[in-house]
Amino acid sequence: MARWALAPLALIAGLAIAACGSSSGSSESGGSKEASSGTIPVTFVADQTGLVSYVGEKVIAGMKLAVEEINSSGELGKRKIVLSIANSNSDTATATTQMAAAVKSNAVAVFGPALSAEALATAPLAQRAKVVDIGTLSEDTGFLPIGNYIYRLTCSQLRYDPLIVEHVAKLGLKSTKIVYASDNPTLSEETTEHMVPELEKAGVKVQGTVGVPSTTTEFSSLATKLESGNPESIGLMVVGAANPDLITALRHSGYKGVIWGEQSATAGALVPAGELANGFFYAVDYTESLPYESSKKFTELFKQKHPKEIPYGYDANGYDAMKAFAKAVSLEGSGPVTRESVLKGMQKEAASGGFEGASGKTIFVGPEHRDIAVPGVLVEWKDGAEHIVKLGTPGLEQQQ
Amino acid sequence: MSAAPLLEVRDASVRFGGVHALRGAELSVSTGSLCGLIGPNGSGKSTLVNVISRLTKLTGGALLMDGDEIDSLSADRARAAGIARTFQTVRLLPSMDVLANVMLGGATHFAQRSVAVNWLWPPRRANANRTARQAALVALERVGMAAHAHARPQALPYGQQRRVEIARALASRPRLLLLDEPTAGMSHHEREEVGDLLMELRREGLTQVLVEHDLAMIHRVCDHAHALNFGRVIASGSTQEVAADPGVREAYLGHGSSGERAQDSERAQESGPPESPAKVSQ
Amino acid sequence: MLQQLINAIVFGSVLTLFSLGLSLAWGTLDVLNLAHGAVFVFAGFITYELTKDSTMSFVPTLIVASLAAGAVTLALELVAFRRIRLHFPARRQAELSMLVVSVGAATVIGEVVSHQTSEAAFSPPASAFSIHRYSLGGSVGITNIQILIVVAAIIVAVALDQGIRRTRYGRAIRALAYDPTTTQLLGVNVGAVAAATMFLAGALAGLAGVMLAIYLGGEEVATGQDYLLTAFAILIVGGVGSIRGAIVSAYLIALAETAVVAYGPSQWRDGVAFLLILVMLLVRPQGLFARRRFQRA
Amino acid sequence: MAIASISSWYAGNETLIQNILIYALLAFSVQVVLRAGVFSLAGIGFYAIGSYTAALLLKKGWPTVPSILAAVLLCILLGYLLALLLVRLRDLYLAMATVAFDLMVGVVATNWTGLTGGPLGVTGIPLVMGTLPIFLTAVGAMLLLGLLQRGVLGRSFEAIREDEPLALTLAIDTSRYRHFAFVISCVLGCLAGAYHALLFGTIEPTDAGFELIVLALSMVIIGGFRSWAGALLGAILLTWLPLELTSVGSWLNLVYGGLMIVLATWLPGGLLDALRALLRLPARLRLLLRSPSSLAATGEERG
Repeated sequence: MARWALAPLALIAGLAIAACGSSSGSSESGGSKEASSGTIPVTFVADQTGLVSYVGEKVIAGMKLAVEEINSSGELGKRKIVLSIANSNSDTATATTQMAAAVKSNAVAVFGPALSAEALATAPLAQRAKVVDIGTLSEDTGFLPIGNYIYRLTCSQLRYDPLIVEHVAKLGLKSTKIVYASDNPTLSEETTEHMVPELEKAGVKVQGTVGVPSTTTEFSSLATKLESGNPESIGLMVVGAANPDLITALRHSGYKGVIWGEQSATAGALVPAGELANGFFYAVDYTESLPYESSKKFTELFKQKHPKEIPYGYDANGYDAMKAFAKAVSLEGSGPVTRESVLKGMQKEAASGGFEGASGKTIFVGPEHRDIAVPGVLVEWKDGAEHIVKLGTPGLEQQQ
Repeated sequence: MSAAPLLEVRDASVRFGGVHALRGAELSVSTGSLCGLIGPNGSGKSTLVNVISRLTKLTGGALLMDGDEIDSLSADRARAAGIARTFQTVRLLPSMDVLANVMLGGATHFAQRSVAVNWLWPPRRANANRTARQAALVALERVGMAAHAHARPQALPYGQQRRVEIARALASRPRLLLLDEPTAGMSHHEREEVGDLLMELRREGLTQVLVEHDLAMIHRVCDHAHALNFGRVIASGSTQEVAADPGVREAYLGHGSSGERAQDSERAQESGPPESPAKVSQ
Repeated sequence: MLQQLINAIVFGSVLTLFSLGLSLAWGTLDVLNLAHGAVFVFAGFITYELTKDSTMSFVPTLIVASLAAGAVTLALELVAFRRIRLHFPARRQAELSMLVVSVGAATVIGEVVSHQTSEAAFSPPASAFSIHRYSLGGSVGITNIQILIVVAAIIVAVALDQGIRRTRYGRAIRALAYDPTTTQLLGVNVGAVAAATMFLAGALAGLAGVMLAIYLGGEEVATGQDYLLTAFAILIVGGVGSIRGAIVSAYLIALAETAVVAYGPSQWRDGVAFLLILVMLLVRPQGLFARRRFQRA
Repeated sequence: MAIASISSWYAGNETLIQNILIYALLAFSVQVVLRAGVFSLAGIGFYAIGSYTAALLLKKGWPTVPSILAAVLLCILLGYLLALLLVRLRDLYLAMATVAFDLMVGVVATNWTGLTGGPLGVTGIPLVMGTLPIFLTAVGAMLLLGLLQRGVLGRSFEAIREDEPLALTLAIDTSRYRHFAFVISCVLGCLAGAYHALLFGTIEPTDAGFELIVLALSMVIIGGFRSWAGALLGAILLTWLPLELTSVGSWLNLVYGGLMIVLATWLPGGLLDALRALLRLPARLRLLLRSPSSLAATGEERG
């Protein structure tokens, strides 16, 4: 046998041995995993870099804030949460690798990444290892059915559609056109499946929907197209810089009507559009001036920690995910925390009516009460800040 | 000069864009002869070699081997049909040793067959490697380089690299060997040696076309010669006749030291067609 | 209809400004600079940094940001491309290496910018350049920044075209594109011409970046990549290295994309560029405007 | 004892290994063409085609093996046709055309909603893939690619890359060889995509976008494009590094970018070349000590 062929063959032999040996041992021993006394290890597989790093970094910040608060307040007795961040690089393969490493570690719970492809690919790993996975921002409908260990806390636009539709109708707008990111799974589905029928039901004529790839940056021709037929309002279901760019293009081409959008316009995304974005409204799960006690506390903590920054929904999302976890731990008493006890705690928490978080009173909804819902709030952008228009109610879409 | 010509070039012309590299060149090489090709830089010698080895297509005229039209042949087919060549510059692959370089020349039959079968059918691979190796060793022996079979080509002196090139051309036992200035840049002694080698090959019956600058060399080794200028054959016959031709003398004296420039443009042409489209086209 | 035509012309001017530098680098130096888009965004970022807290006026900002973009590209040339050109004799290997370097550079520049801007879209404040709209009758109109972009594109295109035809530097560039070895032998300082070319290419990307930062409303790192992919189509359609070809095809592609967005299935907009690249390479690989015949090896 | 510890290591790193193997297949698909001097990145487009074909067939109720085989056959056919169209293009032009092809596949996948599920992609694909088939495929690919770069055949590809006119005059039908490498590349890309889809149960049109092209190219360049071993090295490094580089956090891609600049400029053979040089160092030193002059004249035959 030639020397060069040895390398692959050695690989075969090595892995064969490993695989044979592991066929019995690979069944995850997750339930028995227990942290050394006093620490509660958890891992967040976060989009620290890559496509949605702007989301990941904020969620991490919020989560760290919660950990500091919980650990210093003695909420969990002498036990301290130890948070590890694993970078998913906004990519499915890295996310699964990181999630596999996380469920192998002694983490008693994991927090999942934001992109739906990542969330869908990582959740089965957590489910198989029997460790609670709290997804952050994962909106895909296929996510929760993956198993009983899968929870999520997300500012689903679906939940806020009624808030927007109601406000459009209340402003007396008779017609609208919607532009959506045609390659974004969530937004394209939401636009065609939910927004259009709901607007029509509320008596707002939808003059048309226009899909554009989210790679588009120059919108003058699209603006001209949207303006034709003079719709009284234009809805933007797009992500990132497309929000300020579209607003700028529409205003510069002389559009005078109302422009509304969705939550990806939060987190300062509208700042580049300057004054042109005034009057733009959308719904989010948190804004700086929420009146709830628990929200004020979060805002204050955030301001202390990051005096120069404004807290946004993504920060609140991370904070709330950690708060949900901490409440589950505290409900299970002061004993050692295991993966099983976290699940039981989560179930108790769901039954006991949720918790108070950065976004206000939060409840567990959905068929098995694993969908963590916040009240939400409709905000209007004016002079560089979000202003509350209307407060939502948690689980609004369940009532419809 | 009585044998039927192995190779015939009739009224060959080649144009690159607006440049005429060959205009109506005529050439005839009889079996077993060693034919010299002389001419100043840029006269079309290399183009003619490229045409015969099928790297360059004729824009007009005909190319015949054994009386058969071969202008439609691709370069790889031409090699398989027995036309081997060397280049003006050394073109040995630096990533392989000398033997491996020459083995590439000895596997022309293998190289023409289905890649997938060559890849996946072990007997054919083994057979090809064995025969190529044998052919390569024989060819290296032939040019006196057998001792350096495992050297890296770039570690060898220039003269020896040229010998390896000749070995690579010989490894497939060609019927016609085209040598494009094989002694350029060699010392006097090395040139003598290469000249001896070519004459020996000729005695063994190998037909050769030798492109050469040095009239003395042509005189020493060739049976007959053709002189080119401006893409035309301006004289042909015995080496003495060609050397004495007034046109040839004029061409040589007139262009003998015409400088680096023309030579380089020829070198650029010789490296085959450019691999990318025209660039700045203003 | 008229409005969409104006939109197409403005968009074509944006594309012209963006793709001329890319064409120059590929055409003369065989550098397919994938960092061009990142450099473009970098210039927008510099504009943002210069204007966000100060009252620096438009023209100095434009100059500083363009020079900074040129400097970044020049640095890339001096650190990597020059070395590769000198040390990798095989053209194929050199092209691949330069491509990979430019991918790496695009990542590095993009990461630095996104860190400095917290990964958010950024834009110079409205005070940096106040935008007005002029009505051309009915609902048709054009803004001053749009006019500026079109004028800038025309000036740059004509200057570059004439510069390459008539100046000493232009002759050196053409010679270099045709045959680097001979050019060197003719006494042209190839290193200097290459450095100047890369600097110019970068500065052109920078100029486009500044204008766009003001025009678009918000730039982010991904913006550069999107323009880059469209610019590839422009180079292929126009014929690589052909300045006039690049200009004409920039407007053609702008027209095609505008037509698709305005009257067709807009979600297929990206497909226009990719399809054009494929079709052109198959049908007329030398591009619409290249004079010399494309040789197949 | 040793076996037990290997096993537990394996159990904990199975996902990492799966990802490495899938990325290795993708990296091979780029390496096999680059080595032949064919600058094609079409493998990434076929990654998408392979993943969609296998996943959709499986969801239709086809068994696993026929689904994957059908995907491979489709890719051979499409790859062959694409090769017919594109193989006459060279270098950067070919790179450009294949990148355009890859992105076009993405655009079609996003917009042909009836077939591909549009931007939502395909979810709920039966999770039928285990590590073993992927592993065997990867090892098989390594063996076959090893054969492809050995002997006269392997050197013929090298000759085509280094000096195409020369290869022609050595009777090598270069267009046939290039064509062949192109199709092999398509099949490898297809397999990587199909396995990825069946392993993780989800595909989105954005999975095989510009980022994946850059990633695959990075793997091959960082590892070394002259051998499959380089591609494997690159795949291992770039899959495993994010686990180790938690300390650099959000600067991860900056590290990648810097690494690419440095390697492409100073080490064109990639890390594999550096590794080989390092392994040869003791032997060379010994040789140098014994007879300093002999060093220049000898050279080892390269694999």
